[in-house]
Amino acid sequence: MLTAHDPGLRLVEAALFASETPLSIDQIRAHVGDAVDVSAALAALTDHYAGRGIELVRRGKSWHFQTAPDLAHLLRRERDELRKLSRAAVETLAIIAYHEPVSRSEIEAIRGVQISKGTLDVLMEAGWVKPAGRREVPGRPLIYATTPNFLTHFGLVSRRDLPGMQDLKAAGLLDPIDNAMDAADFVADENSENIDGDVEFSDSNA
Amino acid sequence: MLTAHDPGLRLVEAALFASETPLSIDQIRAHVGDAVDVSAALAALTDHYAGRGIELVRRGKSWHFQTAPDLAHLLRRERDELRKLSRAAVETLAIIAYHEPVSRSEIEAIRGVQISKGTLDVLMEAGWVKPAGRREVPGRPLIYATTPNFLTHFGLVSRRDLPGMQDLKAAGLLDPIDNAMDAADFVADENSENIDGDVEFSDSNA
Amino acid sequence: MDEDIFTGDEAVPDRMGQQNPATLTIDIDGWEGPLDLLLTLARNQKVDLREISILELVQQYLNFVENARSLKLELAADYLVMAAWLTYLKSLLLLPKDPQIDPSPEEMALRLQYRLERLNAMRECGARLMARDRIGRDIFLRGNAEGLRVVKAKAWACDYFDLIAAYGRVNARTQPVLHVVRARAVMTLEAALQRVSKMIGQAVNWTDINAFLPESADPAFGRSALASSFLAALELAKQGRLDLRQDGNFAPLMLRHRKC
Repeated sequence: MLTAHDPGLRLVEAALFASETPLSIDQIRAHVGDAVDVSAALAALTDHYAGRGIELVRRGKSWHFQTAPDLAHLLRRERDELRKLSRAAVETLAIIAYHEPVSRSEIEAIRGVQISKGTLDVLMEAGWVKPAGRREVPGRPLIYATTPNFLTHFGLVSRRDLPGMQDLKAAGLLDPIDNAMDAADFVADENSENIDGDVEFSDSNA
Repeated sequence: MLTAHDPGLRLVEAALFASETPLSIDQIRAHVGDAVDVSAALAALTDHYAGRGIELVRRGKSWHFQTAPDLAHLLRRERDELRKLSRAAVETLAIIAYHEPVSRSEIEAIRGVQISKGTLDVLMEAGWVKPAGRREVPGRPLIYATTPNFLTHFGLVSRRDLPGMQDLKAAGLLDPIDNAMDAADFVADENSENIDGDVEFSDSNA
Repeated sequence: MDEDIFTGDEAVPDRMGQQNPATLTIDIDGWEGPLDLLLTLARNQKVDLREISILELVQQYLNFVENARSLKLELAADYLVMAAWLTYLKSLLLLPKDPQIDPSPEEMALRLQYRLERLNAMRECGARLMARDRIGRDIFLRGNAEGLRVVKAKAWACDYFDLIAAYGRVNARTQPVLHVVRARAVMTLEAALQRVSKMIGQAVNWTDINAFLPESADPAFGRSALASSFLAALELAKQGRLDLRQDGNFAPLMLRHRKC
């Protein structure tokens, strides 16, 4: 058995470490010279690294170092990248949630606007929407539904918890058009008040 | 002292092995988790690998595995010989490394010649030199310093390890570069002497 | 790389005739400025830079410049500036000491020597740096590092309110809109006729039409009352029950009971 500080073993170790590809015994020998017992060095190194963070493995006729497979998943570092859903995506998600299962063309009919392919992809990537079969109509379009993950994310026990139309109305979420009218009234009032004022002014003069 | 099969040590070992770049302690921690005593693991690994074909080294704030330097003559790859730097580039690199941070005109003062545009570019492209802010003097010239990669490439733990650093310091050869003095030796000398003369002249008149 | 400028009779092996420094066999392109030339000349003195004879060095430099000129070589301006300065230094060193001159010629010589030393030091440092065991040439990093994966988990931000607000928005946008005209407080013409005809009896003198309007905080109702009352006044004037008068555009509209 070769010791860790054996010159031949050190060379084999370094050569394998530095190589960009797995090396066969012949290739190693070309690097380290004929004087080195490459097989013995490989055996010693395999033993030495067994159970460490790195291991020496043989693949076919070639040898290479690799990180211990049981650690790979631990070394992965997750970094969350929070991205805001586009307006189209949020609306599409809402339509699916309220109307599921719906086909793409149904979503478009409700939205009144076409949706791009990417919009549904984003929702599926987020894990909130999944295809739920096909509608048995001509063309057999895919239909979409929400996932359990959707309920979890939005803190819902079931889809029945979604606020109904009455709730939305009460929350003022259904009447942006009325709001617009109020705004128009307000402007008109301003004008009329000015006129009134003029009248009053001339009144006091009289 | 951690044993070779300590889970934390294995993780640090694997992370350093798997990484394509040197890693700082913080970066290692991001991969192996907060539960691991990274410093202790690094110390144990440095010890463990000492004298083997691979060694663990610190360069600046970062750590990496590399082949043992004494094997260089056996592993040296002639075909991969690094592109040869010009004399001007080598000198400029040395001046930046030993004096950093320095401005371009300070480099020129030491070399006694203007540096061509390409010289600094080559050093920056190699990743050894980077702009490091501006000197708060009239004109606010850019100043340059070496990078962590410089330390890695030349095998330095820190700039204190630069060859001959202490001797040069003791000999006063690393004193702050007095641009004025250097300039005075050349063209500006004529002018400054004139100014001195003028001052003295008006002085004697007074 | 170094291109010999002097070709022909004089076979020039290197940039500087090492055997005889006085023979100036120089390739100008090889010099990195006058300081570099001075340093090479100084090193030819084969002594420690701290021991060099500045006077001798100055003379060698001036010889070089002279020689270059006689060969009609174009010298860069900084070489000539250096030559002028060295001539000046030389004269100061040779002349009797003038205490007025500051810095003293000795100090100037010292500074020149310092600069040569410093450049020499940097040159040597550069060489030592390049000779170190370098990554990729002498020392190797792992050849096939697997790489540490940083998984970017894309988390999509959307909260519950965003969701239901979006549904409200979709509905508001796409459902058939039912337009409801809001009931507004108005004074009908009948009401105005009644009110004005009831009140006109008391209007013996000219009275502003505003006096006939009911008091109201609602300006919309006020406008309606004004319009209706005006129409009522016209109607009553037509019936001969009141007189209308306005002294000018936008002047107050005055009403008076017509005595029959």
